[in-house]
Amino acid sequence: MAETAMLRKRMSVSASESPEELRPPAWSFVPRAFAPLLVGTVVAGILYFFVQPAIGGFGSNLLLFAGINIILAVSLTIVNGFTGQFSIGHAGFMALGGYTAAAIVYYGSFKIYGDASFHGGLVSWTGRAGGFRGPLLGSGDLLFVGATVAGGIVAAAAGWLVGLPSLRLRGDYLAIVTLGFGEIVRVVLQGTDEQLRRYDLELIRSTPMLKLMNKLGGALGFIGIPAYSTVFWVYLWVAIMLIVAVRLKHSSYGRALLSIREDEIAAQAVGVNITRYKVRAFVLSSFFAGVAGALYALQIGSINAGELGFQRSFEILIMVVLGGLGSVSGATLAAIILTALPEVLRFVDQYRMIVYSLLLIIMMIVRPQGLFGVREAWDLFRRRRPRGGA
Amino acid sequence: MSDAIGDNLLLDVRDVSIRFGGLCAVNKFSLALPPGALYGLIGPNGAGKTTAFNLLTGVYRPDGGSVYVQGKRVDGLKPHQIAHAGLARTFQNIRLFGELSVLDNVRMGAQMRGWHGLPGTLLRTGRYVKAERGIDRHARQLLDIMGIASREAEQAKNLPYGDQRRLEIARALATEPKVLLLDEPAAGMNPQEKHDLMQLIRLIRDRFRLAILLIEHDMKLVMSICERITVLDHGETIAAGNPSEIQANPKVIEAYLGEPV
Amino acid sequence: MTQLIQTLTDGIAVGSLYALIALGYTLVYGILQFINFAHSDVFALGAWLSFTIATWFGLAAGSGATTPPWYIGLAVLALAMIGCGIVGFLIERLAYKPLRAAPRLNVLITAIGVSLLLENVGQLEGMFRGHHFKIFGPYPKAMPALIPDRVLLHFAAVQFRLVDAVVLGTALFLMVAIQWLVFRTRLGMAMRAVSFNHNSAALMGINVSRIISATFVLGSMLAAAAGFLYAMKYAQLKQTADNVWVLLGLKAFVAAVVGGIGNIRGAMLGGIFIGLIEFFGVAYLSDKYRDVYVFSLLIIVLLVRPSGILGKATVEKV
Amino acid sequence: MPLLSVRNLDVCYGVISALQEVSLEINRGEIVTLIGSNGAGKTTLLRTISALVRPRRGAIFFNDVEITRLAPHEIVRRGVCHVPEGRQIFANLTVHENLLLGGYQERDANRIRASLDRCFSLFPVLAERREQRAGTLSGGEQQMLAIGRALMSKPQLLLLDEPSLGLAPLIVRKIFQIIREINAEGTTVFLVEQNAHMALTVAHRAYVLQTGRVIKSDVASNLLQDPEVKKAYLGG
Amino acid sequence: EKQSSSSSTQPATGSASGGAIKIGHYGSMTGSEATFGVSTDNGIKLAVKERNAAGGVNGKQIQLITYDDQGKGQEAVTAVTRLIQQDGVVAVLGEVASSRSIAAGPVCQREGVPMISPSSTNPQVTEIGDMIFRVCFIDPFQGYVGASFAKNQLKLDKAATLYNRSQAYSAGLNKEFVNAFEKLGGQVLIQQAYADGDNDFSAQLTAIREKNPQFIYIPGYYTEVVNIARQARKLGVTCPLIGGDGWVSEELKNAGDALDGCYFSDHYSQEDKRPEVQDFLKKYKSEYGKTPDSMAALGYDAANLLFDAMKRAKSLNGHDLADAIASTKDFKAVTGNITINEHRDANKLAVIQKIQGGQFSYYATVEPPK
Ligand SMILES: Nc1ncnc2c1ncn2[C@@H]1O[C@H](COP(=O)(O)OP(=O)(O)OP(=O)(O)O)[C@@H](O)[C@H]1O
Ligand SMILES: Nc1ncnc2c1ncn2[C@@H]1O[C@H](COP(=O)(O)OP(=O)(O)OP(=O)(O)O)[C@@H](O)[C@H]1O
Ligand SMILES: [Mg+2]
Ligand SMILES: [Mg+2]
Repeated sequence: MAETAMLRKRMSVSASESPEELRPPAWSFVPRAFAPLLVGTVVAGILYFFVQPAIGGFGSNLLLFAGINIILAVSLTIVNGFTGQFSIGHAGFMALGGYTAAAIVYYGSFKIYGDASFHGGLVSWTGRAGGFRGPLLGSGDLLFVGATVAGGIVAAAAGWLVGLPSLRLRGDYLAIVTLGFGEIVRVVLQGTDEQLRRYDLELIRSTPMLKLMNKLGGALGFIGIPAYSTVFWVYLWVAIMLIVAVRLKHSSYGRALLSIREDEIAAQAVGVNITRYKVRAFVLSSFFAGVAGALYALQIGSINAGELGFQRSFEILIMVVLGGLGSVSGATLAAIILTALPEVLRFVDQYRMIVYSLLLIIMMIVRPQGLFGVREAWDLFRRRRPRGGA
Repeated sequence: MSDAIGDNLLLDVRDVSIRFGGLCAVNKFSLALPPGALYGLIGPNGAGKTTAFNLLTGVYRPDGGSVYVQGKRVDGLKPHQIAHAGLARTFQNIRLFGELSVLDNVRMGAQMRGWHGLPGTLLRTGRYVKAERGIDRHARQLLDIMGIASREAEQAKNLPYGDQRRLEIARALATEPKVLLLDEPAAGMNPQEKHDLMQLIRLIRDRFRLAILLIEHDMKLVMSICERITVLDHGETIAAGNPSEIQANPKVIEAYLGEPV
Repeated sequence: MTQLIQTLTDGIAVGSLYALIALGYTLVYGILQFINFAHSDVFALGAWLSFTIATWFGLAAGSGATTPPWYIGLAVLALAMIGCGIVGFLIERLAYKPLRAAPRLNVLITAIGVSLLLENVGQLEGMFRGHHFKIFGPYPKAMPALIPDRVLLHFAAVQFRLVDAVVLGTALFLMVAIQWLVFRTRLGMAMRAVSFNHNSAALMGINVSRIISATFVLGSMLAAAAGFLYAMKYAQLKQTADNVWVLLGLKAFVAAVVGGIGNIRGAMLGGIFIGLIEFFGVAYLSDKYRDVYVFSLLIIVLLVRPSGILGKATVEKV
Repeated sequence: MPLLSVRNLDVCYGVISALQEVSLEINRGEIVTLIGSNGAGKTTLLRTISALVRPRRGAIFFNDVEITRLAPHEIVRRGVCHVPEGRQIFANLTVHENLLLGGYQERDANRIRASLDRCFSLFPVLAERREQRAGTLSGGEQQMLAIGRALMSKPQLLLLDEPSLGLAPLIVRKIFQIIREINAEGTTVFLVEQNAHMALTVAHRAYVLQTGRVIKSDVASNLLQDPEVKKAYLGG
Repeated sequence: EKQSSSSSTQPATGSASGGAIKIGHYGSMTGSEATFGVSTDNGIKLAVKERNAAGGVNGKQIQLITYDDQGKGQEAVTAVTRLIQQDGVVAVLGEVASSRSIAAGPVCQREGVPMISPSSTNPQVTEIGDMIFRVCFIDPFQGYVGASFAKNQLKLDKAATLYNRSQAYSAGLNKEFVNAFEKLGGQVLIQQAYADGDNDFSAQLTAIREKNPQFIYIPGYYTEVVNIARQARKLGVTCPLIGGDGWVSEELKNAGDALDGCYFSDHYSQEDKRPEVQDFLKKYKSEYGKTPDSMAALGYDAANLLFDAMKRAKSLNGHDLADAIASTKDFKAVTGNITINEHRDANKLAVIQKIQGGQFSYYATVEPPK
């Protein structure tokens, strides 16, 4: 039979290849692993040293918020876009990270320097008053970076907790649980004790750090935090976030997440431990949300849980959907657009929010798949995408 | 039969049962697949064939009985663990990753054997690159074999039905299983296509040295390709034997075939 | 003892308001599998429309004002329901219908957009081309009393009031009515068919668009009824973008989910349940964590029964 | 005068063209079958006729009235009934309710009862399972329900999309027998089938669709003998 | 007619502004706290209109630019940065809520542009730096006023409080009241809290009723007080309710007779015969058709105090202007005679208003603590 012969031929094409030829040379590891990060650092440096002075305070203010929103939107993309788990409590993670970092930096500064003013270095310098003095990579920077990571870790731990129910709950039910979680975080943070102030220096010094963690300012919010986040730090984190998200998406790991989104039963049938992946997606995503919260708190110098309720979560969700569910570049672009839009709309005055909401509805109707659909900006320029190792 | 018992069995099912409420969907189902077997599972609609597959692959947890894959007991394990043990399947109602590309669907299967963790993924270690290249190559080979390599960039949901079925098989094969369960792989194909597919299935079995268990309603096909056939009705195994025995079995004729084919 | 009974009556009274709002959520969700986040805003609109209409009738709030005859109240209610029904119809036609084939998340975002729109349009007040205009404005207003403020039952210091009885009664009545509508009428059958699959329903000769519109109009009218009763119970209406509406909507939604979203009796049960949890929590645990009780209850219920108390677990056949 | 006439139909999904220049006619009282391999566009054609898909070009006439632009429910009202691929019965409703939905546009209770009775006499199993939720029926029963439901509206034209898919041999024969009965009672049937042999046996006429184009049309018995058709669709 | 009371948000385009002096206002003009932002803006707009009609400041017209911050800290920061950097305002007015003043205040401090908050009462607001001022009471003072009035004048010893724990104003005032009342020898039997968006207070009121206090201190806004009062009365709580300046509003009439015999502390009395007060009331009423709430009055005062300082300042440069504001003494404002103290807070007297039949009227004056 002719077809059978052809089939046999097709079967035999696969000459066995030695696995060793697939392995790249060892020296290539370092550039492959870190080149994008280096590029990111350089870009962040350029933004900080050259672009920021050029665009002035207002522009760089927007630049900062855009960066923070990018981190939030892309991190939510990991859960909502890649894994298909419907989460609308992202602001809760942000709040946790923000308060944690704020408390560490604020109370830490008192413990270390005896006051809560700025002790930064070159890349934390916002040029706020006077000239820059102090060490090049000031000690305050280290505290700040540590606090940011700690904020991420606390949020990630919460993400783990929230990820657990996602094993049992589907779709809208999970959504409402994450929403409930976010609201609980908000209410609890709003119910914390009053912040200790500089008059209480001795008390701060003598109280262990963990005990200070319930003195987070209550209704007023946590205030008077030295503002370390600068364009440099924010965009360094943006770079890390983007690298993580893109590498994740174009890897087996990310495909496993995508397969959960597509069909959980089929995913299991090809060996994906959906439990583990869902929880990890939540943990990873909330880590970065926590980092974003930390950057936010340490940029404005205060953070208020009252503003980080589900409405804030919705804003982030809107960025994700507008960008195209699962599209990293789309979420990034949407974050930038939605940060700038309210400012662009200032000219319509009291109708601003009305125009904003109308635009939102219209955008959803004319482009339901989002800016880029599930694809990435760069896919639009390429016909075929030779991805992976090929 | 007794000659099939031993360590060399790829799949050994003993007396698995499940009830849904009052309904006993599968009762004391037993089956043994030696290497290279190509067996059939038939029965009227609602007999419990798909449910039997679900029991073997861990979608449902059996109420009783045991399942061994390559000598390893798998009943009670999670579906993904059973997949790792070497059992792969296709679904009666096609379950592809619809939004993903055809190639990605197969890669999803292939990644099971070339694993590496999150740090490796994020840092692109040598092991990761190697694994990823291996997955990619493996996936493309399978697409080639199944004859859908030309559609690798399309979204799976946009493939015609028949190609979707082929893609499901490719994805299952990519997990490098020892046992492959096919649930009505030829449904919705015309006789010619069915014929081609069956050739393909036979060749796959030879090439990958698999044991295959097949659910199918097309008797011509089942009888011509399967070496042994088990017949279910109302969850009970009413007959098992080679095609000619089955075709002659009055119980089977009454419950399923209607009249000799 | 007094406190116990007081807490119980208050919890039930507020819970039945939640239930009333939850009915609308559940109806729309049950038929369209879609969380209508704008529901709480239609509810707010219902309350404000009731106020506006009552003002047209020349009614005013405040000391000395007497309750008008009962049919005035009924007329206000009817007009508010009609108004909200029209708004619901327009929202569905203009904002949701174009998204029929789009992913559910898109519709959710659109709903958020609609919600923002209603909130911000409602609070508008200002100058336009030299003319002063106002939708509802940013200031709170007092709703004239249309239901006599009468105490029905006394128990020590605990009073059970007519308004609360009306809210509870309406919620129960509407629950039964909707249950009947959905399960006993042709329209209801069409609704259930649409809830399964739009195309299959269309192949039965069902005008899917009309059924969906009808569902929305009905949901909006339920919201209007709830808004009216809210206005009766709490007299002072805050501006449309105030957190009050959002929070009430959210809790009602939580109630619908706890009861099993899509399940009509579940909405009732969930509403009362949430109301009781809230009140007993505040009374016997701490006043600080009112919302925490509600959301914790939600999480616990869903962990134990992933589709709510009365919800049916949808098992996917593989 | 043909009951249904499809003229020069072009249908696309996005950029993918599914049907090109498809024309065909179905006369009153006929069983016409459409055969073709996977992805040929058979389902697409049926979906276009019942307006679930909009054609890019071309026109569809039913009883000499153009129905190309109507909404699906309006087409059903005119007497075209579609049993879709994959049955699509209302899983959470009972068998009885499914059937009632089939007769949704009929308001006269007596006529509904008459249709129900006819349906139950055609498919006695359904009468037994009257109050069972349709989702728990077996595959064959679901298929019978889908056909029964379509008959409730007393269609002039019944569109059947692969009614034998996934059914046991016994049931397949039964379904084809019922198709004949329905047709004998006066319903025109347009049957899409993969089981070409069976389909050509019951049908009067047939069309062959290949990658979106009609490549052959003839009396069914002729096609059954046609060497090309034999080779491509009947398994040699 | 010209851009006299311009609330325009157009960025400076040179031609439109001519030689006008630009001042900025940021507040929650939309969103859930719009009520307060709009009131404040109304007050400021009125002040600007009057000032411009009277020839402006030093011969120059005033142009007001109002930006909405939707009640969000992040937006507040952006709005203030924009006001200063893009629009080049010489001074900023805002915000009502302390948390947002605290978020955006550092921007003003850093850029050296004075900011006057009309109604942020938290002491920490002006601690941001020497550019930040306010014209309202601070919490400790008003808390003391409420406490001393209840204890010394009404001779009440047993208090309960009911406050909004998600609002800094309410929570802050509550804390200060409790401090002061206990210091004066009173006893606070129970403190109950609610949150933004709560509309049913019967659970808290039931708990309070159990304790049987002689009065309830309710440091909230009028938007909530009306409902609280009505519900309290329905529950049979008959004791007087006492509150702060957040109560001031004609919407109190919405409470019907539920608030009869209740008191609240205020900055001024509407019966005060001072021309500042009577003129303001009249103009406000004719402009907006209603009596001003305290947010409107404080916005009006903040703007006028700023104009006054502008006149006195060496230049409109930020530090000169800040010096001028800091040296304000006995400025005749609607809400009392304001002297800016060394903490950049306003020293002024408080009055107590009594409510009867939905109207409130002057009842007493309270001196600051010794
Ligand atoms: N999750 C479930 N819950 C309840 N009943 C179920 C479930 N899954 C299957 N069943 C029932 O078990 C019986 C066997 O179903 P199964 O799908 O295994 O049949 P099958 O032999 O594959 O039939 P077909 O040839 O039609 O696919 C049926 O009566 C079915 O309704
Ligand atoms: N929703 C869709 N989006 C994109 N392409 C589609 C869609 N549905 C069908 N197609 C494509 O249109 C073509 C015709 O499909 P159709 O389902 O009509 O084929 P068919 O003849 O019914 O095949 P089968 O025998 O498998 O049912 C196929 O190439 C298919 O991939
Ligand atoms: Mg099956
Ligand atoms: Mg088809």
